[in-house]
Amino acid sequence: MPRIEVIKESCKGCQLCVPACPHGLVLFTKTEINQMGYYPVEYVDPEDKCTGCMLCAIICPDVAIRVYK
Amino acid sequence: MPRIEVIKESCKGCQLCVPACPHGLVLFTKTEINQMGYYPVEYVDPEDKCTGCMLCAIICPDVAIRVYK
Amino acid sequence: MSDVKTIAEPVQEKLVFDRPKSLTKRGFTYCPGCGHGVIHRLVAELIDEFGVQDRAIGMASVGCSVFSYWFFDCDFISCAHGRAPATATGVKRAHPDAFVFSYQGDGDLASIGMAEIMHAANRGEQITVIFVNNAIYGMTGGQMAPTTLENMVTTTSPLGRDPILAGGPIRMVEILANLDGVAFAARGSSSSPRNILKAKAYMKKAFRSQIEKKGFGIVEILSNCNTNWRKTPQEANKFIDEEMVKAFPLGVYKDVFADKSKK
Amino acid sequence: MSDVKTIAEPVQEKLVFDRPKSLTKRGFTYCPGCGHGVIHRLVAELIDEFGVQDRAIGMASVGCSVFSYWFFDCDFISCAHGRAPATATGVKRAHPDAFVFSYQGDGDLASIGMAEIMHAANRGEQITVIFVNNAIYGMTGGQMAPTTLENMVTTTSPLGRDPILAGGPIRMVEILANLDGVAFAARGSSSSPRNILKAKAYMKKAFRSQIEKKGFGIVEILSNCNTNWRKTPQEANKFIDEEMVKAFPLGVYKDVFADKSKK
Amino acid sequence: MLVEMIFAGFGGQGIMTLGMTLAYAGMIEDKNVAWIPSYGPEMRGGTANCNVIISDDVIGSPTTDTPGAVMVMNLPSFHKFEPKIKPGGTLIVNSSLISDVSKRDDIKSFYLDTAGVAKELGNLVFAGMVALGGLNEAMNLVKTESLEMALKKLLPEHRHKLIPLNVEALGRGAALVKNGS
Amino acid sequence: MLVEMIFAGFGGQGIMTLGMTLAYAGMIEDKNVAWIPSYGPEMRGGTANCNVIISDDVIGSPTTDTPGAVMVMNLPSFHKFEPKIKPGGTLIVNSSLISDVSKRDDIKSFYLDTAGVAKELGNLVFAGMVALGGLNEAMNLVKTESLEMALKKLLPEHRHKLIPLNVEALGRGAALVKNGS
Amino acid sequence: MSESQRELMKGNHAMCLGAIRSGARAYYGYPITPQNEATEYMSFHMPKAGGSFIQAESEIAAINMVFGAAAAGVRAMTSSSSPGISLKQEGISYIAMAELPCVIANVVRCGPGLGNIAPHQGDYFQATRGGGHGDYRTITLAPASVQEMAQLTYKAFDLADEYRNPSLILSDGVIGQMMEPVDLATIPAKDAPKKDWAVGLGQDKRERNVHTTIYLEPEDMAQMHLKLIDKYDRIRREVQYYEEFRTEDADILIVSYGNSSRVARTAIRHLREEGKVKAGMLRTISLWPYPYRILNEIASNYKAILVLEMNWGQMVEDVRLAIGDKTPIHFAGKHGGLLFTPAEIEEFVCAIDKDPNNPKTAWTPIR
Amino acid sequence: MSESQRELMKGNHAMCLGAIRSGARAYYGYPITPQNEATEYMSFHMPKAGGSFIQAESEIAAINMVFGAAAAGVRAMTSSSSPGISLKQEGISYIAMAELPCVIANVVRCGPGLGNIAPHQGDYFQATRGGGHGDYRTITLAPASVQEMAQLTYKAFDLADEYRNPSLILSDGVIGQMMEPVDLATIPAKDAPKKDWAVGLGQDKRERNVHTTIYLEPEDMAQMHLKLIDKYDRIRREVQYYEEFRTEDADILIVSYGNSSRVARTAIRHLREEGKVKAGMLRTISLWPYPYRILNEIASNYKAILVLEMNWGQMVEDVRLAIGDKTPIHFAGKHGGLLFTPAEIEEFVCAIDKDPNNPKTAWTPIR
Ligand SMILES: Cc1ncc(C[n+]2csc(CCOP(=O)(O)OP(=O)(O)O)c2C)c(N)n1
Ligand SMILES: Cc1ncc(C[n+]2csc(CCOP(=O)(O)OP(=O)(O)O)c2C)c(N)n1
Ligand code: SF4
Ligand code: SF4
Ligand code: SF4
Ligand code: SF4
Ligand code: SF4
Ligand code: SF4
Ligand SMILES: [Mg+2]
Ligand SMILES: [Mg+2]
Repeated sequence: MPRIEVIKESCKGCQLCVPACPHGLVLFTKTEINQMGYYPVEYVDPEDKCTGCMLCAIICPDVAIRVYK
Repeated sequence: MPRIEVIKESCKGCQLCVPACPHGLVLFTKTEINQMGYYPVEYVDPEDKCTGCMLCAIICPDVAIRVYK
Repeated sequence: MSDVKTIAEPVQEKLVFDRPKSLTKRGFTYCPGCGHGVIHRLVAELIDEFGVQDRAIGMASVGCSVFSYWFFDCDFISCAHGRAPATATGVKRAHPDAFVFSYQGDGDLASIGMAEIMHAANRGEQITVIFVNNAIYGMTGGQMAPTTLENMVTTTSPLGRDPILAGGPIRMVEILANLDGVAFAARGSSSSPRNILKAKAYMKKAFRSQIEKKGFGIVEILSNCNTNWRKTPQEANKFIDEEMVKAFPLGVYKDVFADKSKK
Repeated sequence: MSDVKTIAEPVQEKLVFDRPKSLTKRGFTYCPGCGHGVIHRLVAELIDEFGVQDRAIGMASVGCSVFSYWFFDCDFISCAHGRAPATATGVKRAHPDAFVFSYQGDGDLASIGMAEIMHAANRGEQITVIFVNNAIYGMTGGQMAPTTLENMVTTTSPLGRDPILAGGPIRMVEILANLDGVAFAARGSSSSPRNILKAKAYMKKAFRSQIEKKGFGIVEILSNCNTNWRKTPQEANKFIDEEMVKAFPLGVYKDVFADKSKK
Repeated sequence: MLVEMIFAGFGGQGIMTLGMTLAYAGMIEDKNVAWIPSYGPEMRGGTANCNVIISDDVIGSPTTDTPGAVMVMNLPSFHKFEPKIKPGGTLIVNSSLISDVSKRDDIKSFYLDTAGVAKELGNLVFAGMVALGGLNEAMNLVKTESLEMALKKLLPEHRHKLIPLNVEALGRGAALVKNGS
Repeated sequence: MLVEMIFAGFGGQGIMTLGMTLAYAGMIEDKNVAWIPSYGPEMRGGTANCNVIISDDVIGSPTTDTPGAVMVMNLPSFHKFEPKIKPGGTLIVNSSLISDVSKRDDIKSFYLDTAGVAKELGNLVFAGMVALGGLNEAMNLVKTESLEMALKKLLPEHRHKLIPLNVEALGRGAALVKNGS
Repeated sequence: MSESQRELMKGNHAMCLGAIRSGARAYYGYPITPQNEATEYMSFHMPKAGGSFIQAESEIAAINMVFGAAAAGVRAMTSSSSPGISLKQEGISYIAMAELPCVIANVVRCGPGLGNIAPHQGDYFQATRGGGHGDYRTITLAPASVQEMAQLTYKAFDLADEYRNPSLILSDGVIGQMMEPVDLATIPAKDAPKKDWAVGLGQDKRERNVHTTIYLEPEDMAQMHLKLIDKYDRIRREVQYYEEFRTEDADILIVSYGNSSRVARTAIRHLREEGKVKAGMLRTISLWPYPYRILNEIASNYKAILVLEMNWGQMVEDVRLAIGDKTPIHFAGKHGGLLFTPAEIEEFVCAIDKDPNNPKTAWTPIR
Repeated sequence: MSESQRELMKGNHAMCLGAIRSGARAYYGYPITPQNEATEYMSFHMPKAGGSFIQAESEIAAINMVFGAAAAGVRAMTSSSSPGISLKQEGISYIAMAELPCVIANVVRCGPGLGNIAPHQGDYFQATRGGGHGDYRTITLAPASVQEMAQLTYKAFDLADEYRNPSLILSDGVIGQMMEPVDLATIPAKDAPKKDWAVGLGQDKRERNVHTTIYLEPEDMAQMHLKLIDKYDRIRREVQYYEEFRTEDADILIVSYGNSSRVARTAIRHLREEGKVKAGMLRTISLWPYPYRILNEIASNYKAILVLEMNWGQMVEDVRLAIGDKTPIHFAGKHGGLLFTPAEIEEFVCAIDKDPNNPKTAWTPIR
């Protein structure tokens, strides 16, 4: 099942990945703060919609997303 | 009557004017040396062939030719 | 250590996108959303793909990317402002089999470093130049760059860049493409996944130019400096797509591989 | 004082070609046959024709023409090597109504001064640049210039300029024509009366660019350095016509006056 | 009189301007003043702090390692500067963001719920002014009118309408200190 | 021994090489030597001259204003350097181009028709060597073999066939001096 | 409460204000921290004052634009920080040789190389010995406060014009970026003097003006050298600026300038308040010409001299030059862009006071 | 007659020969008189030796190419003359901070500005005090003969490698263009040492190598400074080169270097031959580090010291630093690119010998 993983400690909460995902699976929820002081985004995919298209990872400036297929 | 005048003290004997004259009126005769140590060219036009075309003056790098018409 | 396996072993999951090997573990120190990070990753991916990590030598320029040697896992030199192409030349001539690249900002390359980039290109130095054009001096706090758009407000063009007094944005790859030593010159953008992939394809050719000894390769990449543009990262990338590309059209300006008529 | 006139008064003879007023009385110190002399005269003639002698300010560069202020009869500054366009900028901004020109060799303008000429042009400085390209460093004794032809022997390319190691001749007006600030850019030659007249026509437009505040004007003029080329002046001019023009095609590369579509 | 102070907090909390306001007010009262920024190595993000000195005499060293007063607006600043305060000095803590408490008994500490007050005034931006009001009260530095004049000088014209609220914030901060919160 | 000499003439007369040849020969004989060019301000055209020093001791000043010997190949050089010769010094004059005569009686002067001899040898280029031969004879500086070896070192391979004629020119020059021309 | 003419300003801004008020009408610069505020200020205020501002393509272009503007008779300025000032050296040498007035400001950062943007005093030799080629000197003034940033820049233009020589303002990141009051009354706006030697318009009504730096004949060049030497000697006699602080009764004399002199002042106060050592200070304001005269005159009044510099010993050589063997010299340096602390200085002074002649701790060039 | 290994060479050629024989395999330069022979020689001989030659687009590019080559572990060199050396100052500062070895040759001409191409010694301060920004020093050697042009350049590479620091060769137009014998046996061709810190190939078999000059944290930078200071102090103790000439029994000591020291030698011989004054000379070969130690040791043996420089007084400061008030110092300068003549020097020496303590003629920085 394709999926992604957000490396919370690398994410700076820039939110570029949010609109990049065609299925809206990356959300800026502002639920936790990482050690750098940023709110990392969260991957929310209860319906396994992720296609592993990597668009979110490609736009991420901080290599904070891993994609699995 | 068109004619030219070679300013002997300005001429460096580079001979660029020699082939420039369509009527061969400027000659490198090596007859005298000027104060700079160069042989100035001579204007020889016994038949008044000069048309005042200025080609000799235009090519001269040392403004050593005056043209009269 | 092999453990007892569950009977229904899941299909082996494959990691299809991860941090390239040629990046160190250190997190980027750029502002959130800054284009430098994307471009770093692309360079590192290509170093991996071409298998040149053990002979890659990078030239860091002076600008926000001055510490790029913190992030690239290969030999590096931090060069004087604008002079990376000259330093790269010294390195490449010493090690013709090394993969030598410079990573330069627009202030660095197009302003103070104009002579060095022009002449390295004209000599056809076998180097690869990654040119990050964010239309501004990022590191020093947002002054005008030679690439700043007309009427754009910066800290040294407080009323907007006046083309009458300060000129207009300078298009480096178009200029460099005129030089015989240049094998590949193109302009990409880091503003969207699609553009990023295209930019990577350009960079790949600039890598090949060097590796196949065809000559000098440069890729200019439009990149956001959201901080000094005073925009969100998303707005900033949109600005690239909507405004910046007007002054800096994307595309290939010289391609030794495509142009078969060339010797 | 009017004298008694002879009865058969001859037709008044007219001096149709003489030393322009804007040249001092001092004889040029250039080698016999050197193109610098012709180009000096053209500049001076145009200063006379435009009537700007009392507000002309020249920038001498470093090269054989370093003493051009001995010959031009107007205010002058002898600039640092390659930096005449910057110094001209400082002067022009101080005196916007002055006629400011730089007179630069190819080593000066295209090598060390690359950044300054590119940026003065890009800013659209209202100055006129006379660029004397003799494909060599004349003053220092015949070293290779960025404009040296491929395989040409010079004192620093003793086996001929190798384009693989040293690049090929750099074409400045083509490059500069790309910049928005440039109003006029052309390449002429001083190799024959015909070319000289054409070159003067180009220079006239570069003068007009400034005087009519259209922007930066540059004329490159191919010129012989017969001494360092080790040729007679005549051979040297022939070399321009037969060889040099192949690398440096004559013509107009940008013309704000012709191009009516431009604003 | 020679008071050396450190103002510290997050980048966006307006720390620099608070310091400048105080320095300006000191200048208005014909004192010698100095303000000096000290950013972290990376200019953007992270913490920001500045030194403010007010003195009757010509000011020597523009920075200090042993401040007479410290105003901390976030936790890292608390940890960094609280230990440096000179014995007998003053600590102003933004208790809205800092839950720690100083264990030193050789200094005077004040814990101000700046955010609480600011919200009452209608906008969180006034939090800093509340703290500044408290500091000024605790140290007895300058008159409130001087701070008001300083604000007039420092704020751009279009933000002058906010000055009364800022002055109010200063007063509320002073009151918190006076009432020994 | 310390001999300081000036060689002077037109640009095209090979003055520099003459000086180098002598210096090289001195070196071959294990003497200390120095050669130094001195062009006019404009590098091209005009006069050229060089200083040559031969010494048993380490050479100090590389130039001299009071040469022990001067060899002049054209008129301007005669005028410039003849007055500078040290009393007791030597003057070699290329009488083919210089008709003036020194009026000094505290120096030894030799007038050599270098062009005449050179023409006899078939080429004007040998004029310089004639003068050098004369100078060497007058000053008793180095052996002719040393000059020959120096020429082998200094001339490019393809011009080595001219060495015998050069040596002959040296000899003819020496003879002129010996015969007190 | 006096509604005085005082304004709270950043040092870099004050410097530019001083320049504009002195009549400067041309500024050409290139961004570099920690002087960016200067270029930024000028980008707005110079055009507003009717002058010309250009963000040059490089420091080299900037100094050569200044060359042009100065030759054109305009009061012209450039500013930068250490690496950028190194790049200007050729240009400065040209301007000095052409005897053109201008002001160059170095807001020193910590070198060599890229180093960092913290304050430092490592460019002292470059400033005072001429980092460029040839025998020239630049008048060098070292402000220690924001007020002086304005005032000495203002003064620097006057000196530059008076002697037709470039002036340098040598400050650092702290003095450039700190805010202090500036008394605007001390720097009244004025017009720059007219220069009849300048290039420009109206050549039909005068001799033409030429500015050059090339003198091919050594004899001509020697004449120029003698002219310059004569001028420099005049400057050396006439421009020696310094400030004495508590020197009257001191046992130990601190010699310092700029940033470090401020910390020294605090230390001296502490030392005296605590009754530890009677220290005083000679703060040198002109660094070239160096105030050799006063230093030589007063040196023997003290048990020892302590030179404080944020480097590993540059100005200390000037102190030695001034006083020879008169008084033992001690040196304390500070590195990396760190500031002295008063406590450090106090400790030094106390140690020296105890043993002023200790050859182990005294400074000497001899190794 | 020994068919020795001696060759008659121009100084500029000898310098390059020394470089190539020491294993230099990269030369990057830009033409400028009077060092053109160097660039020209290298354009032919460097490729022949298997090294890399580029005529750089400018002196700035050249020094930064050297930066790259040095970082890549190659013995690398650039040469220029005064204005070009000014342009290299930023680059030299970087190379010093990166602790990379290289050799920079300045065939000094007469400045400031364009000046002329005659010999001069006006770049002494720039060379010895670091014309660039920040606290760094370059080892500076001053050849006085063509033989030394070869030998000291050879040595300069060894010192550069030993201390990982740039070395400077400071000569002038006369020494660069004159011909003298060079004993090739004194400079045997050798291979440069391998450097394990260099950037290059084979990174899979070692740690990566990074060369940088930026240390943003003042504490880190201070560590670097202390490391550099320590190194410089070591160099200062270990590298003090000089030559004594007739110092044993002299009354007047001449201190000089390079070109002027040759003329001084002739003058000393004359003075002694004519029985006028017993003069001797300390010729300083290393200018940084300056041979302070020997000078301080011997200074009191003489009635007076005469410093000779082709400028208006730069090295004389080092003499004063070395000896303080021990012995009266006199100075004679020469300007415009003119050489000293022996007669001039003799006259100076005689005058000083008559009245060595005359404060009117003695040199002092105090005005
Ligand atoms: C010689 C010199 N001049 C100026 C600087 C200051 N400086 C540092 S980075 C920079 C500009 C960087 O802009 P750019 O190259 O566009 O990179 P960005 O930060 O935008 O990525 C400048 C001017 C310097 N370090 N050295
Ligand atoms: C900074 C600096 N570098 C080098 C030189 C030496 N130099 C003088 S003229 C010249 C080249 C001149 O060539 P070009 O500009 O082509 O003029 P030309 O003599 O051919 O007319 C050089 C390199 C210098 N004066 N200053
Ligand atoms: S890989 Fe594609 S589908 Fe999956 S989260 Fe990322 S953008 Fe969405
Ligand atoms: S793009 Fe990367 S850094 Fe930005 S929010 Fe998404 S995961 Fe985080
Ligand atoms: S003017 Fe024409 S015709 Fe007359 S001499 Fe000159 S070239 Fe000949
Ligand atoms: S072209 Fe001019 S300088 Fe040359 S020979 Fe003719 S007249 Fe004389
Ligand atoms: S300042 Fe701009 S370029 Fe620099 S890291 Fe931040 S966003 Fe990127
Ligand atoms: S050297 Fe060449 S360019 Fe210079 S004057 Fe002579 S011919 Fe002209
Ligand atoms: Mg940028
Ligand atoms: Mg040329």
